[in-house]
Amino acid sequence: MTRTDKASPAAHYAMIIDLDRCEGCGDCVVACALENNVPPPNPKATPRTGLNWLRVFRLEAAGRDVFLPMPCMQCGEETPCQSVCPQKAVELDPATGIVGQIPERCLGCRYCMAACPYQARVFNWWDPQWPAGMEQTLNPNVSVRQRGTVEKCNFCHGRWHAAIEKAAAAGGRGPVAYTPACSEACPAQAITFGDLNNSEFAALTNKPESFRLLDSLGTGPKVFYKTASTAVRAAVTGAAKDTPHA
Amino acid sequence: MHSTHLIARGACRAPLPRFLMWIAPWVALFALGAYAMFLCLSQGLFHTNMDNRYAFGLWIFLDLTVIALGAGAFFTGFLLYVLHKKELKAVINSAVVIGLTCYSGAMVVLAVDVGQPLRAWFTYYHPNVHSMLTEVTFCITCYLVVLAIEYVPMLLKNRRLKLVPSFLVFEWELHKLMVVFALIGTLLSFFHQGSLGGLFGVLRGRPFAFREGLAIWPSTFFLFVLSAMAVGPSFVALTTWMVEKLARRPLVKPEVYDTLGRISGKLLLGYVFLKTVDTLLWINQTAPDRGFAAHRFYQHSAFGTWILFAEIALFGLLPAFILFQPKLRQRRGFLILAAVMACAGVTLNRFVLTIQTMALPTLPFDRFLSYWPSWQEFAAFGAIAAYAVLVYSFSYRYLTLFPQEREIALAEERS
Amino acid sequence: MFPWVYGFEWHAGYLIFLGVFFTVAVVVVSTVMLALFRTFRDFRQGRAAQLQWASNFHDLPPQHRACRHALTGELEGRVCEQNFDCRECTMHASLLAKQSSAPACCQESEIFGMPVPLDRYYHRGHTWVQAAEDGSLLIGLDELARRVIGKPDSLTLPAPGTTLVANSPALSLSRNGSEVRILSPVDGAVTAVADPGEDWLLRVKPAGNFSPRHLLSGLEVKAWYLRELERLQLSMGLPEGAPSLADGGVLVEDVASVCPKSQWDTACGDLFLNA
Amino acid sequence: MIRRDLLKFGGGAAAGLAFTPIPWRLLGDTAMWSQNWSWMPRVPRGEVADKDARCTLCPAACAVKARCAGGVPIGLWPRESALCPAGFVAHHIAWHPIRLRTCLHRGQPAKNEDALRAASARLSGASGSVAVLDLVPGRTASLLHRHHLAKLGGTYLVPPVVEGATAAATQSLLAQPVALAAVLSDVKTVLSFSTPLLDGWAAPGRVARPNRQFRVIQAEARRSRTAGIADEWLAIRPGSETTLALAIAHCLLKQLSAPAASLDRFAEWTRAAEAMSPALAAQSTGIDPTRIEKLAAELRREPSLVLADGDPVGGPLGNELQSAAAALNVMLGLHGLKARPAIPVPKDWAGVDETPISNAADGSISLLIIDEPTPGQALPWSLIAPKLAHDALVVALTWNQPHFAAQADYLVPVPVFLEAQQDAPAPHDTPQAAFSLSPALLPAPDGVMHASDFVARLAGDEVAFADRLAERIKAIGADPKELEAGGQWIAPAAASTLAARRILPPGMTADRLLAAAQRPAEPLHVVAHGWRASATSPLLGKLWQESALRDAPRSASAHPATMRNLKVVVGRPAVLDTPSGRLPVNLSADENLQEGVLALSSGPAFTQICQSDSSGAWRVPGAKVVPA
Amino acid sequence: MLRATLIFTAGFLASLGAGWLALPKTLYRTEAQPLSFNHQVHTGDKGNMACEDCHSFRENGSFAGIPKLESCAGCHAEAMGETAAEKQFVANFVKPGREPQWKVYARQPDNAFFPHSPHVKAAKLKCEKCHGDHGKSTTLPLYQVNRISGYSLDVMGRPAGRWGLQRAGGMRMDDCVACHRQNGLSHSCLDCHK
Repeated sequence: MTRTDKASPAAHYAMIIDLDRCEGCGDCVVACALENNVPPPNPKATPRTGLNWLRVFRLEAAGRDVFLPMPCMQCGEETPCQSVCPQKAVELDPATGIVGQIPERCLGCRYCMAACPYQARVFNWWDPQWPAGMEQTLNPNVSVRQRGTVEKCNFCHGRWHAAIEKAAAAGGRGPVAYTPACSEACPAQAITFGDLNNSEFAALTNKPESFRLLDSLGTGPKVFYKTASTAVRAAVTGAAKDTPHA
Repeated sequence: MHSTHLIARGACRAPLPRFLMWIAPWVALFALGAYAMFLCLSQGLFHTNMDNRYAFGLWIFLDLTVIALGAGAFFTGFLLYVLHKKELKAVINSAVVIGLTCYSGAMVVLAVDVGQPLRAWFTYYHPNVHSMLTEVTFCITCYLVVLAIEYVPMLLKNRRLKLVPSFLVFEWELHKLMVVFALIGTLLSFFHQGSLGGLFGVLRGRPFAFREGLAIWPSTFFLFVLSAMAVGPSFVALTTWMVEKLARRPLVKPEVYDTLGRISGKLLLGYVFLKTVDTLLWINQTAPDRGFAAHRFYQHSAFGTWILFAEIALFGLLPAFILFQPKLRQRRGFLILAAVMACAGVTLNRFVLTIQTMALPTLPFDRFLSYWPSWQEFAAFGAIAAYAVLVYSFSYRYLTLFPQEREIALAEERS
Repeated sequence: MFPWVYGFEWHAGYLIFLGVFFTVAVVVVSTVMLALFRTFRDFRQGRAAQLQWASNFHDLPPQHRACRHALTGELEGRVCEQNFDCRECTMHASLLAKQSSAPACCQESEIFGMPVPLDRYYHRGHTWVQAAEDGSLLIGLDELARRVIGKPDSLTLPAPGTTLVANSPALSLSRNGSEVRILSPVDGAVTAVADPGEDWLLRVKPAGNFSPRHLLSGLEVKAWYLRELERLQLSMGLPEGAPSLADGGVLVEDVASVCPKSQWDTACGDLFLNA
Repeated sequence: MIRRDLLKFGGGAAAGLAFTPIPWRLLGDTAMWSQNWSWMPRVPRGEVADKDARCTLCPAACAVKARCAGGVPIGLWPRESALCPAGFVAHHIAWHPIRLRTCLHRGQPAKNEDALRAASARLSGASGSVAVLDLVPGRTASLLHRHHLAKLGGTYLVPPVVEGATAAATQSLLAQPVALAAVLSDVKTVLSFSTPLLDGWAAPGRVARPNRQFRVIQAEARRSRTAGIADEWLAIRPGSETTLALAIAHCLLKQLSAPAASLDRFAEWTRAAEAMSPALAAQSTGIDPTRIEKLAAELRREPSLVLADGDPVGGPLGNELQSAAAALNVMLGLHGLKARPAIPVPKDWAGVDETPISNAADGSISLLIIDEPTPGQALPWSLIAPKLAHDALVVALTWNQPHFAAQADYLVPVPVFLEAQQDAPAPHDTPQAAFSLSPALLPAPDGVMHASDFVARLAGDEVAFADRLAERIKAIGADPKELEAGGQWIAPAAASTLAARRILPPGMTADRLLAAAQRPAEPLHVVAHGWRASATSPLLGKLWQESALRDAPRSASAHPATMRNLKVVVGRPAVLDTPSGRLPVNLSADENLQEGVLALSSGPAFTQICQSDSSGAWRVPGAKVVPA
Repeated sequence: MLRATLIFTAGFLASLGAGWLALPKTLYRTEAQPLSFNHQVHTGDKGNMACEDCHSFRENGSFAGIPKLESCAGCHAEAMGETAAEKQFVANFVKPGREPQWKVYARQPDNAFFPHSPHVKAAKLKCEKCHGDHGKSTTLPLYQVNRISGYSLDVMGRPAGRWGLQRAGGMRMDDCVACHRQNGLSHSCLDCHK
């Protein structure tokens, strides 16, 4: 939308995931589902039809298991999903750089799922159901999505809203700092979250051992991966031909 | 006033019981498909076997194919009304009915395929002009209206409706303006056939499908239009031949087949040439630039390089060659064989762009996944096929789809 | 879609896209409206009946649209393009000029045992017109029509005072379930209706001076009758071996009762030019 | 004519409709309806506030920040160290689909009083005695059970120790009778025999990579999650852990100095170790001798610890292995093991002491009360059944309905986490003993009764659990306000240095060790593993059902060669057929497994089919896999 | 021909009537509030209270919205005035301690995020800007819910054919967007949707 808010300049939130620290415990996956009111699995759900805004891939490199958490990359350039959504249910939010998915506008044509190179989008194949009474434990800052709509990681945008409200209460304005659920949950602090506008966080991203997935496609992803081991990097970026298993 | 008075004079149609026998299985298939659609709409799309990787499945593939084959309507109209190929007057009505059933069937399946059909009008109210799907939605619905308007004159010429004076006069006036609808139909079809191809050509995230192109239109845009125009006449010829076989009487003059075959052959040859150029460009330049060696797309056993050969050479070059030779084209058997192969070629092209694009992994650690549609998906599309056959059967019985039928019957009577 | 909707972008691409959509919509709607408007105009100008006939004529197969001069052999195989309305036909005018005078032929003629009086004019829809002394015209069914229809189950004649338009249905009759409409040969207003037993059906006061230019008379009638018998045989679709009229039989009195219903319906359709 | 008029009227109405708001409002409102379906839940609207609390599901007692909306907890977030996946969603237990809310008598609804009456009737009966099987020992409720059992003359049974088994085994070798805790922060290398050290052990926070200063060498038959991320994985043949332990002892004996020799039963230990040379061990373990020697040298060079704890579902690994591991720890100098001071108990709470269930006499229990307060506990019924008298009454004070539904006569609902103030079980892997409370944030459903109140009422003691808890807090000397605010009372560390008195527990002979070492592996060796917290919340299905991060329950894998000679096709449903039951499994092939091993991921279902063998390990003898 | 057009226009007018007159009445279901509350008495000269006295902010900046029973019971432990409504309030709600189930006009759908603090504290907007003169109303207006979409009239949709009847102020999306545009503030989807 038109970026007319002079008062608070735009933030460009980004994430750095350290592959040497992640051990696939799944804290981030559970915390993400808890924070964003993602419904518990339908009895018939499988890994291919499941609702996980954040998936953790398991690979093998140099004989050891490597785990790779894959949230949405919030692609900044030529956002593939935004350019294909026929009714503008997807929008690269100018204030935060987050690719928003508005479930009320989404009619479930799933074209964005076909367009996403990272397959970071999931679809509500079933009506979301919670055990009786458990709806009291839903997060008020996130709305529940209906069956037949697509949903994706939005860097816990509900927490950005809460941070904006708290900052405004204190009279402040401008980009706010907040931590998404996965970053707060990670026992190994493997996920760091920050704003590319502030320099020392940005400096972290252009270190030699940090890289981005599929950046040859030119979609400008904003999630950087970091590893000191060349074997892990080769397995992840596909240079070496390991047998991947999802 | 019993039913014979609905059938035009001089058109001998099967007696009612035999006609009911013919439509009974199709009605049954339609009922089964309607039930499957009801399940998907009322309970959810888990009834299909699609999943988060196969966001598009059988329905989108068959939609694309059916709309490509339904291109016969706009192209025959264009040839007849704009290029004045008078002999096509014999098949224009049949082509319009095919077009109408194909497009309306595809729209119904899209409504079921979409997760929230009640919000379908959002694409009109909040259009994203950069998306090819917006363009497809706009143009297909407009063209559906144009097809319906082209269907109305046939309807009003029914023996019973003809007796109402205002209908017949309105039909006469509308028929005079039919060239306007043919032109608009061609414009709309050019864009939505192209955009259906553009759907996949613009996907930066899917190197298998991504193509460079002209301005905002990827090369698949123009290839889809060309292939649709090439296969349209073949499909019209194919359907006319099938109806003749079912009705067990000649319905059109031989030169109609010849014209359809000739035009289809020329366009198919052009398409094959451009498709080959585009594929070579894609293998050597587009995919490698984006970091994906083209041979890796074909290393998975299910879709080897044979699929590329089949689509371009076997089902492209061969039918084009047959249709191009007048000697071969005269032989009805060869013409129909070439038509079938042309249709198969376009269907395979649509299959590759939808299903193979979904199957191939983009991330290095992701896997090639396969998918098999559920019975609900097959049944839903069975209903569309049944709907098309039913509408065509009723139109053939109660409306005059083939004006030359009486003339040929009388000529045969004389000899 | 509209400027007041949230998310309306004032960019070139957006405006072009919606511009094209709205123009296409307007063109489609206005074309349909134009067709509707022209229909109303036709009705107001009374050209509806004539257009109806033009549309029906357009659907007849070429074999049934032979030109009157093709019947008499002057123009071989010519198909009429003027909906049998020779008054506007230029070809007819030029041929008439060549034939200086129509040779008067004998009053009575008989074709295959069917009396065909030549003192009257014949319309291609098998009705005859005879000018009466007081300037009105008598209209009746010719012999072939009477024999094909036989005794109709119901006959509806226009009430006196209704205006007739040439080539548009004047009266309709129905026999064993299917309805046949007899076309009116002339323009004019019905003044009297014949009571049963008369050989004529309607007495019509012609609109303007009556010109028989589009009606058949004299030699053409004989050639026309031969072609009609052949056409009747074709559309009745008699099985190959049956004795056809060509080898000298006389048309049976009441064809309807003899010939199967569907063939009779097709035959009537062709004979009386009901598409 | 009427029909035509109606058509005209209808046509007019239809044309007019487009100029009214009806179609457009319908379009708009149906689209709005599609985002507001009545069967969709509404998000709560109360004030969102954080409340510091403690998770008391397991001994780690992690500090959590309970985020509440309108007073109802909507999420638990880490406060000091990290949480395990279940820690985030522990507040869902209250609404878990399998949650028991009313008392059941053989499936029919009943009242708690009926269970009490039946239990006290059985008490006054003559034969046999009462026993309380406490699945989570070390809580205040456990102390109260032992206190009341003293009055009732019953026994207090505890399940076999799984997590902390090595520490328990080493404890019996020490000079001073003190509780031991294995502390990983003091060691440089950890040799773990099939212990899920990096995967489920209490707090991942303590063993997550950045905090982990020690190397992990995992000796396991299966490429488990720990084996996958350990520094080194020794792929040993199944059941050959004891052989490897003895071989390492063999090498250590050669390089070791004298002091250990003075311990009693050392001769027995050396006899067993000498018999197992690395070359001999290599045949049965599949690890070449030079690696075993290098491993022994590594362990001796820097402070290291040997672990042989079991898997929460797979069960303990057997007494022989635990004794061997304890002996190795003694030889290596008891690094990483600390004495853990006990948490003070009110003076008048004297009670019976713990008896492991295997030591209970057969057929001796006429009234068994099972206390299952939290998810994550698994115990094979085959361990309990022989101890019961033929007409024994079984009352299960449990949080869920299915676990003991088949075996218990009465199921009595108990308050779950956050429904009543409860304390965490005694920690087993931290040096200092700590006491912490979980607050009561949720109203407990009526008909729910605290387990210790049930046993107290049986023993005629009317004091409610809450008062007893306050009593204990006073005895500990902690400030109740601070504990309610999520604080933690930590006992002062015991300064005593540890000295071992003997190297093998009484009754553990060299022949038993060597017999265990050479036990022939079964044709199909079932290695069960489970994930202790999988039953906490349906949301955890995200990890195993909706992603392949964890193995789904009842999924089994075997080496392709084993699959071939089992004549079973991958993907086709199959059944694990065992003498004591059948378990449907879905099979997959995994080259990392050894031949003849069936790795089974399962929840409590495994405990229905496994049996405890002579050495106390849970095995599935005579298992076969047959197509379903 | 005349008769045909007459019938046609009759149909035309029938549907116009249904659309513009019948629809607005039937589309909205009106629900009564648990009790009638008089703002005028509280904010006028009798009570001279400010909005913030009841509708207050919590210390963490979130907005408390409709006051709970105990803040009303603070003054109304006993009936202070003589109006029947207040007596009924004290008898039915204060004494038994039953929380009144208010039907909130301004209740935004779950997917809309409207924080009060940026608007009231940072932008210093008056309550009337969005809630209209609700503060001076003597009786609570009828709560109108759209039968199909389930959203309250104040939050979603403008009722056709009810000019003059709809309340002032604006809590609809168009009003929010218009206000943001006037003040040069961003109004992209994620600013307000959650």
